[in-house]
Amino acid sequence: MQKSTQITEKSKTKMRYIPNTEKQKEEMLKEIGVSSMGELLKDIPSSVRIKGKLNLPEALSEEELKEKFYTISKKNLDFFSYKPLVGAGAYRHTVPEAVKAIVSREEFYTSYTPYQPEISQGNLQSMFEYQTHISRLTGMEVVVPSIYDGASATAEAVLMALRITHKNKIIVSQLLHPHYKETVGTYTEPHKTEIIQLPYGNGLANIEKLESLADDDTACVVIQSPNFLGGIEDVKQISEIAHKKGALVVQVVAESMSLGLLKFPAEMDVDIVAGEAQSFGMELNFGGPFNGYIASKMKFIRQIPGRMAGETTDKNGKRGFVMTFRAREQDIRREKATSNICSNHALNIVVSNAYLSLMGKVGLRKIAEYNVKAAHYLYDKLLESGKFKSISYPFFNEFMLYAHNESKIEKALIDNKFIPPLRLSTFYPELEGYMLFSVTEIFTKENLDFIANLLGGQMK
Amino acid sequence: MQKSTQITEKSKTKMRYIPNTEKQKEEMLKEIGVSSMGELLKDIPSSVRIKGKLNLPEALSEEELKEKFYTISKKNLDFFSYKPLVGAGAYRHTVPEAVKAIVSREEFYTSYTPYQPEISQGNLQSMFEYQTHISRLTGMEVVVPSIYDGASATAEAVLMALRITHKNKIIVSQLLHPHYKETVGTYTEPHKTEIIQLPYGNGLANIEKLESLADDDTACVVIQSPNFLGGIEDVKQISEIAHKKGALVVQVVAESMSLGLLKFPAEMDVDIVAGEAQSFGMELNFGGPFNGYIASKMKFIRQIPGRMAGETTDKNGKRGFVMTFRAREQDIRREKATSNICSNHALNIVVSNAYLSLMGKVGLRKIAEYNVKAAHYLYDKLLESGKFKSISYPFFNEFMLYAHNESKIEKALIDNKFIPPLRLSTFYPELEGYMLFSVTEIFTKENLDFIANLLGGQMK
Amino acid sequence: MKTIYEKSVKNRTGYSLPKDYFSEENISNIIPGYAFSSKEKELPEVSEVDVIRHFTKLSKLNYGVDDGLYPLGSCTMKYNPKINEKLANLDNFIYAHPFAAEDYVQGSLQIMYELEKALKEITGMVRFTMMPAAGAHGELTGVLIIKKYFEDKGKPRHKMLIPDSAHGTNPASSAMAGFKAIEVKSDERGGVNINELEKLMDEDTAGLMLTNPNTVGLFDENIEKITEIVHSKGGFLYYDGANLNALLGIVRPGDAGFDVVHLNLHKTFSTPHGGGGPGAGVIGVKEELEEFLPSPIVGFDNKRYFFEDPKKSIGRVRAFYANFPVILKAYAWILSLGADGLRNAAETSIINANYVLAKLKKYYKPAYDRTCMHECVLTGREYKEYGVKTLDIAKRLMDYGFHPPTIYFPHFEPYAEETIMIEPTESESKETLNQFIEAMIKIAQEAKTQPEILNEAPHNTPVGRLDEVAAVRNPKLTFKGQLWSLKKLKQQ
Amino acid sequence: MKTIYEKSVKNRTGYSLPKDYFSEENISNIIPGYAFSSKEKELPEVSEVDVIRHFTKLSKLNYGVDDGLYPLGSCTMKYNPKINEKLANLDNFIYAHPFAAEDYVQGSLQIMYELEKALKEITGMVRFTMMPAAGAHGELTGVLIIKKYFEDKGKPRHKMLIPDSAHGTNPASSAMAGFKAIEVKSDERGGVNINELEKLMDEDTAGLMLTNPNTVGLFDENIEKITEIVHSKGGFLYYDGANLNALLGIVRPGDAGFDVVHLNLHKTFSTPHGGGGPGAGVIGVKEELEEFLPSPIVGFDNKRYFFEDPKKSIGRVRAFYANFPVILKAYAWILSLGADGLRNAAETSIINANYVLAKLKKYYKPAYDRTCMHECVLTGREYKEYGVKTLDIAKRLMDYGFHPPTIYFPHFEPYAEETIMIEPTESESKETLNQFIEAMIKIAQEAKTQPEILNEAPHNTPVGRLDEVAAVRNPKLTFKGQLWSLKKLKQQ
Ligand SMILES: Cc1ncc(COP(=O)(O)O)c(C=O)c1O
Ligand SMILES: Cc1ncc(COP(=O)(O)O)c(C=O)c1O
Repeated sequence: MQKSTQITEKSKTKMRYIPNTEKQKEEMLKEIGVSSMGELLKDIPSSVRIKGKLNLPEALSEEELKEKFYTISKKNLDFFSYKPLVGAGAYRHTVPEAVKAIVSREEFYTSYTPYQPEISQGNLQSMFEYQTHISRLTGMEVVVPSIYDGASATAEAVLMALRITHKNKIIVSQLLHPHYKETVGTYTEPHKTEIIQLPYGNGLANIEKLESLADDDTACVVIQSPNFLGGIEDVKQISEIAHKKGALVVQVVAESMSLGLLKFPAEMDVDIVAGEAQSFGMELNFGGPFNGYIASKMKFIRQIPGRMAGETTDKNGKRGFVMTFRAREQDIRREKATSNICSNHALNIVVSNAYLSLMGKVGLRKIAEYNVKAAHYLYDKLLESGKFKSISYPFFNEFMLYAHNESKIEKALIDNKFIPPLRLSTFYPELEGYMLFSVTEIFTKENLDFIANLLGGQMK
Repeated sequence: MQKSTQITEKSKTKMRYIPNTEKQKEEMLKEIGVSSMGELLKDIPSSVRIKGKLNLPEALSEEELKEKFYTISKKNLDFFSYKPLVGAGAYRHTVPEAVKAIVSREEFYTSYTPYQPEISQGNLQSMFEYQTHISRLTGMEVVVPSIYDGASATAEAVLMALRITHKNKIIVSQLLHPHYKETVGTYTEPHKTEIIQLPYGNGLANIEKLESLADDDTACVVIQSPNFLGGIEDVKQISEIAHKKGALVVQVVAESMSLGLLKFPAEMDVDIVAGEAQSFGMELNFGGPFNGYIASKMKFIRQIPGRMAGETTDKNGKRGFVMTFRAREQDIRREKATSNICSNHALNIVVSNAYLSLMGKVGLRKIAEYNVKAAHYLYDKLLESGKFKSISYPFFNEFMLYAHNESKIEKALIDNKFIPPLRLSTFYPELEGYMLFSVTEIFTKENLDFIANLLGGQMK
Repeated sequence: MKTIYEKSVKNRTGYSLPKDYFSEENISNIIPGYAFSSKEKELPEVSEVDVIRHFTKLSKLNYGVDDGLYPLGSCTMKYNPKINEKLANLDNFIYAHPFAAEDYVQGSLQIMYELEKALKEITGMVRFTMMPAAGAHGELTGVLIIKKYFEDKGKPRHKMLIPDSAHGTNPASSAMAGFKAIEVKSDERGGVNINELEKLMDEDTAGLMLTNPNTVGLFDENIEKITEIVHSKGGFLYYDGANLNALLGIVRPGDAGFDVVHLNLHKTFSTPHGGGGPGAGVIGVKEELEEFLPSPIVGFDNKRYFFEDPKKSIGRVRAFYANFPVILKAYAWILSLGADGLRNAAETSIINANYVLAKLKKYYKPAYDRTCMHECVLTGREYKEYGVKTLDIAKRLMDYGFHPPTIYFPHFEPYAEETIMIEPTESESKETLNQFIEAMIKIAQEAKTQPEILNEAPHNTPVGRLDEVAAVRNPKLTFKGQLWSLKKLKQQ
Repeated sequence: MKTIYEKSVKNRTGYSLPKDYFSEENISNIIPGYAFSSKEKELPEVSEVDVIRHFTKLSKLNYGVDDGLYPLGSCTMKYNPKINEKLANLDNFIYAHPFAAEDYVQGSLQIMYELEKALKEITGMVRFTMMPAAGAHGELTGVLIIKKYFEDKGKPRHKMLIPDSAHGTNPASSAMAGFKAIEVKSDERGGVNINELEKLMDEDTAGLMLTNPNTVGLFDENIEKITEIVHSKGGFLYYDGANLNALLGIVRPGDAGFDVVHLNLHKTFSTPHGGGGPGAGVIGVKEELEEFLPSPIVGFDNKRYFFEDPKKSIGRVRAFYANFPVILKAYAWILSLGADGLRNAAETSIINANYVLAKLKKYYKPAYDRTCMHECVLTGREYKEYGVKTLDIAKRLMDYGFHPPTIYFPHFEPYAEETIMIEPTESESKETLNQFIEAMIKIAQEAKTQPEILNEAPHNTPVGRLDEVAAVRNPKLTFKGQLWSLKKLKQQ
């Protein structure tokens, strides 16, 4: 801290975000009935007060600020032009500008939680609509439209399963996104929950092993599909095994775009879906804010965490929406709440609502199909080249390939303005040499031909 | 054009901007009572119809479009980072982001001329407020808040002077912006107006010459101040001379920022101000849209061109605003209107209203002062270096210097991310070797020291 | 609501400035006394918070296309795509200085060049200028080109023919260009009266300014005959492109014999209207007029874009090249639709207008009882007897949540009086049109049964009907406040 | 208004897709039968125009900070600067992939690093994690860190002390972290009851979660005593930073003895609330807790920014590093204010709250009759006898154009019942506060004279008071329409 005696004097700098002038503040102090600012601060023991003044950079004008941040931003890659071949829980899909125009409306982004429904119908109806979208994508009846992200939604879904089953052991697929797995660990750690790993083979969870791992103490089986390698799991079969042992099934959907093409989780007898909606209109933003959701059967509604909207009527019978089943929440139930969650990622509800409305029934399907086609096209091309090896498994828009020389590939790609795929050894030492490719609709066929050529041909 | 027979078939492509589906259109055709689209086109002789189909690039998806335009934009310089030492009628000032947020409200940019005042009070009150701003900057009573730009506003002001005086000869300062001068020429050409050039010397108009040039046939004297060289004219003296001969004085203000610091044109007995408000919140945008304004005395109101707002009341006595003195306009008066202008640059009224409200009384003055200080600082430094020569004249934020080697200077500047000053020989052959420097508040002292060093020191 | 001046508080701040490290030299030593103002100008003093809230409130008193149907006839209030706004705001475009060397603005030049190429294909013209800032500005430019052509030939012409149905800017532009505007009557089918045209067209007449489809929404069936008459006397056919939306991909004005064309990019090509502008009124011409275009125009040698100067240019009509972002947005729109999409837009706009016409003609007698193009012109004549003016009908529509159509334009006798000109554009859905139609029918009933509701309308708007006469009688053109007068300030 | 589903029209299109040049291979050959859905999912079918208008309408049913006073106590609804939105949307930031190599994201890392540096200075803490997505998320992270500390020492503790005035997230977070939440009563001055604290604090107690100023808007005068008590038993003092706005530049929690601090960047640091989020609940700790922070955190070797892993990390609490744009906006705000500006914000917020308190205390009895910090807590108790609930008062405020304050929180006996918690923030001007005060006084009068107006309020809002009980009794959580049910779909 800088030493200075005259702080209150100095704080008289004019600031465009603070309307009241010094003169007004003095008038107000008088009307309050105190002689000085100091009198209002009298409860603060001088021992805990700042002696000097904070040691921060001098205030910047707006233009100085802009120059500073532009300059910093240029220390990043020109990411718009670098299409990522990496996904792994963060997917670059196209985001219609209409979505951005919508969430730039101050009424959406400068408001807060709809505590007062009469002047928050915009947010509330949007929550309700989005709950409907997710319900129609998953087949589930109850949808919590915003948990921070897919990882925390997964952790919350596990806690929910523990509460429902009153058991304290869970089986987690090794192909659950490693960050999600870690988050589940963090959240369950205080409860000393036993976590059993469900091993994998051939790009999918080893379902046979599940038979032997699941027992009557198992609260739930957590299975991600498409899994971290992009593999499409036979969730129904997993549900059958789990349910036989009285365990719930939590399906994690880290790439929600897959819901455009794959069966309803409900149809697979899943009990709780924990999803990440980033693909529905959110930019990558270096990893956040994304938006998690939890969807489940009606019978679990009182154990679900987080805020939901429900339809009701006003005194004249006019339809309106409110936050509902609030008795689960921390502001009412405190330590007995289903979760501590308060602020969530609400603005991204509007984002995904707008996104899914624009894409609609047909569009979402077509994009999902494009993703599948494009990913398989690249996969086939790369294998054809003979430079890569693979095991074969059904996948959505991500796949792994064994690459002889990861760093060469990375260099070739970055030199040609593509962000390289993920080295799987980062998370799976046994997958040394394997890379996880992600291909979405931002890649044209021309792009993929170029990449296939680059990695499969020229490069030695 | 491409040949094709089945156009109407092909036009059935789905398009996200066109809601009605093919099925709906067919239903509507039925309800209209025609058997086909063709029947609605029956008035169009086949001889004038397109035979094939337009030869245009295939429709792009939004993402393809975005990639295309991003790519094209990168063929421009990274202009944000290149501060321009050139102004010459187009000034880079700082634009608060609040201004941009405001004009991004759909209610402003997707509406049209406030023909229906009851649902256009936003635009109308904004016009009224901006008229007030300009009135308080110029001292004039009547303000037309939007003519396309400063050049066309100047031309319209001249036509206005011709109508008021019923004379057909004008005296135009040679230091009127050359583009404005040319525009005045284009607009007056059909009227065979005699245009006399008022010569210059020492960076200012030659006022003595005016005495001899002005006569009883002179409709007006058109004087720009600050002039094209940045020089601050003694407008009052010009007014005296002009008025003695019964001529009006049109003051052109191409750099309206100067109004933050200079006397009211009204105080200089100017009759009509023709201004360019670009400096009040508009980005350069490669030269447009900017926004012209005309301000004059009350007695000329019936000869003024363009749209104005006025205060009135509704039936309950509530204050409201309407477009007023409409009987001057083309939609009512047709060939007898004071101008043909219809759409103008209305959105920029909101821009400048927001800008001037933010800057306010003190801010605008301070910016103007900063401009003066910064420009004179660079001027002094460059002269000190001995590498430049100049004649001395009072200037605002632009000045000319004689440079020994223009192309070396240009290269040094561009290599260091500055857009070089204008070569004055472009417009004034007699000023071969002179360059016109512009310095605004986007230049820090550090920038100017760097430039002074670069051009005055190292460079040989 | 209060004006921004009424929110001003002494010493309140809405700005931020770069640090001023220059010497404390007194500015009054730099600026000559004849020009130096010793006082600040009396602008308001408000904070950024105040400004944002003020303008947010103001915005909510407005109605835009994003709020719903905006069927202003002749204005083509179509949807303004959001992506186009984004692209027009890319940094490399918005910060481009117009005096930067050509090599540094190749991107901007490419956009201008490529839009021109597309417009040439769409209209059948040979060369375009992007300079005019609006339709009327384009008209002036266009007729000046025609004028100069004749002067250049040594045979100046002095008259310009203009149908009675023309927009006011047509005669006004002609007059500004020094032509005598001669009115041509419409015939009973709504087109140009051919006989009269034949009589009026002579060798002192520079040409005819025609809107087609015209302002009653009808395609002039006699277009070939018209062309022939005008051309036979050496005149030019000027195309007012305000209504091109109906013809996209169906007719190219160039093919139909037009020699000069202006396009309102802010109408047909979807760029937003901005509360009254900026738009763009680009002008396309045939070969023989090319050399008269305003200077400069953009050329391309297959490697590099550059400016070039038409040989006998009429000169500039503004300071710089174009309303660049408008140019860009129009091009983005064309690329997003492609040939099929353009035709789809035209056809859908025609279907939409005819649908409204078909549903409403029983209630509001059309100016001409024919199918129409992209807009239909109804009239409110029948309700006069109930003491209801067309204006009342328009005002009442606001209570139903719609922006009213254009009214009292076009106006010419005996066909087009008390007109209601409805242009729904292709952006409107059948459902929206149905709601509008329903409202119009209700209003027709109200006109007969409760005319005073209409006379007093609107009822649900931020202000009621405003007194325009008082505004002229007692002009208040600026906010005065208690304190401000120029004289007082000077005395201080 | 209609839901987007009620606007759906079969085959209507709102999307555009890249050209699909891949072979026409049947997707069902690629995707295994156990997972392949043969049908599209039943989302709505609407155009871009429909969507823009739908959401524009929805937006107008909301109330935001840009619309006016939003005095929600404990939420710090301050102005959200527009420039910060712009900067957070720079392309190089928004398209940055979290798995891009460190060398490619030096800019993003620099922002995180520099914000941390500034926050360390502002709070007096030693190290921060940017990971928590909100305040509650930060709390969980913070208490998990404390928990792990004790476990690591081999002496796990099981209880956490929480004042009765604490926000609901405090006990909820403690419970999630496996602590037993023990309530500490407030004393008659509004602070922590020191005697009780002394009794409750023991060596199985991990610490105390304290909000200071607390939720009745009072600075706990006994802070030094509290610190001493908690520290003397080896416990940690957790700082709930929701109310830091009052202390910017005046007190650093670290100096006041706090060991763990969470900051709500969406409150104190001006990042917008987004209708309920995203915000950020960053956590700062003292030295001894540093090694337990979630992994990774950002380091800098004076040349290059990099991620590093705290040695004994509690592990991740989410997938990636931070809500990056929130981080950026908070930093931009700090840089725009500087040290003096921060202090100015704090002082002005305190003056504003006291001004409201002084003007309203006659009408609404304060929970504690003292001057307050940045928010004041009044009560609506006196109007109960007229049949008016605090809820009625809040609802009536909407009719006067204001967002109501927080009500019924804090809630603890006997001091804080029927509470009205008003936090004006430094963004509000005296004029706005006066308008609010006037409305509150009018409502106080109405409560006595026309209580039914309040009971029935609001009257001028898009919907009237909504039946929350019915929403639970007959839950409608999704739009059903006539056609949709999962079972039906499966059968098709
Ligand atoms: C038929 C017609 N011509 C010309 C114009 C003038 O266009 P602008 O307003 O762009 O100057 C209009 C504008 O409404 C019009 O409708
Ligand atoms: C005192 C206090 N603590 C914690 C929180 C929780 O913060 P968040 O909503 O960001 O999770 C709040 C939020 O309102 C609060 O007021």
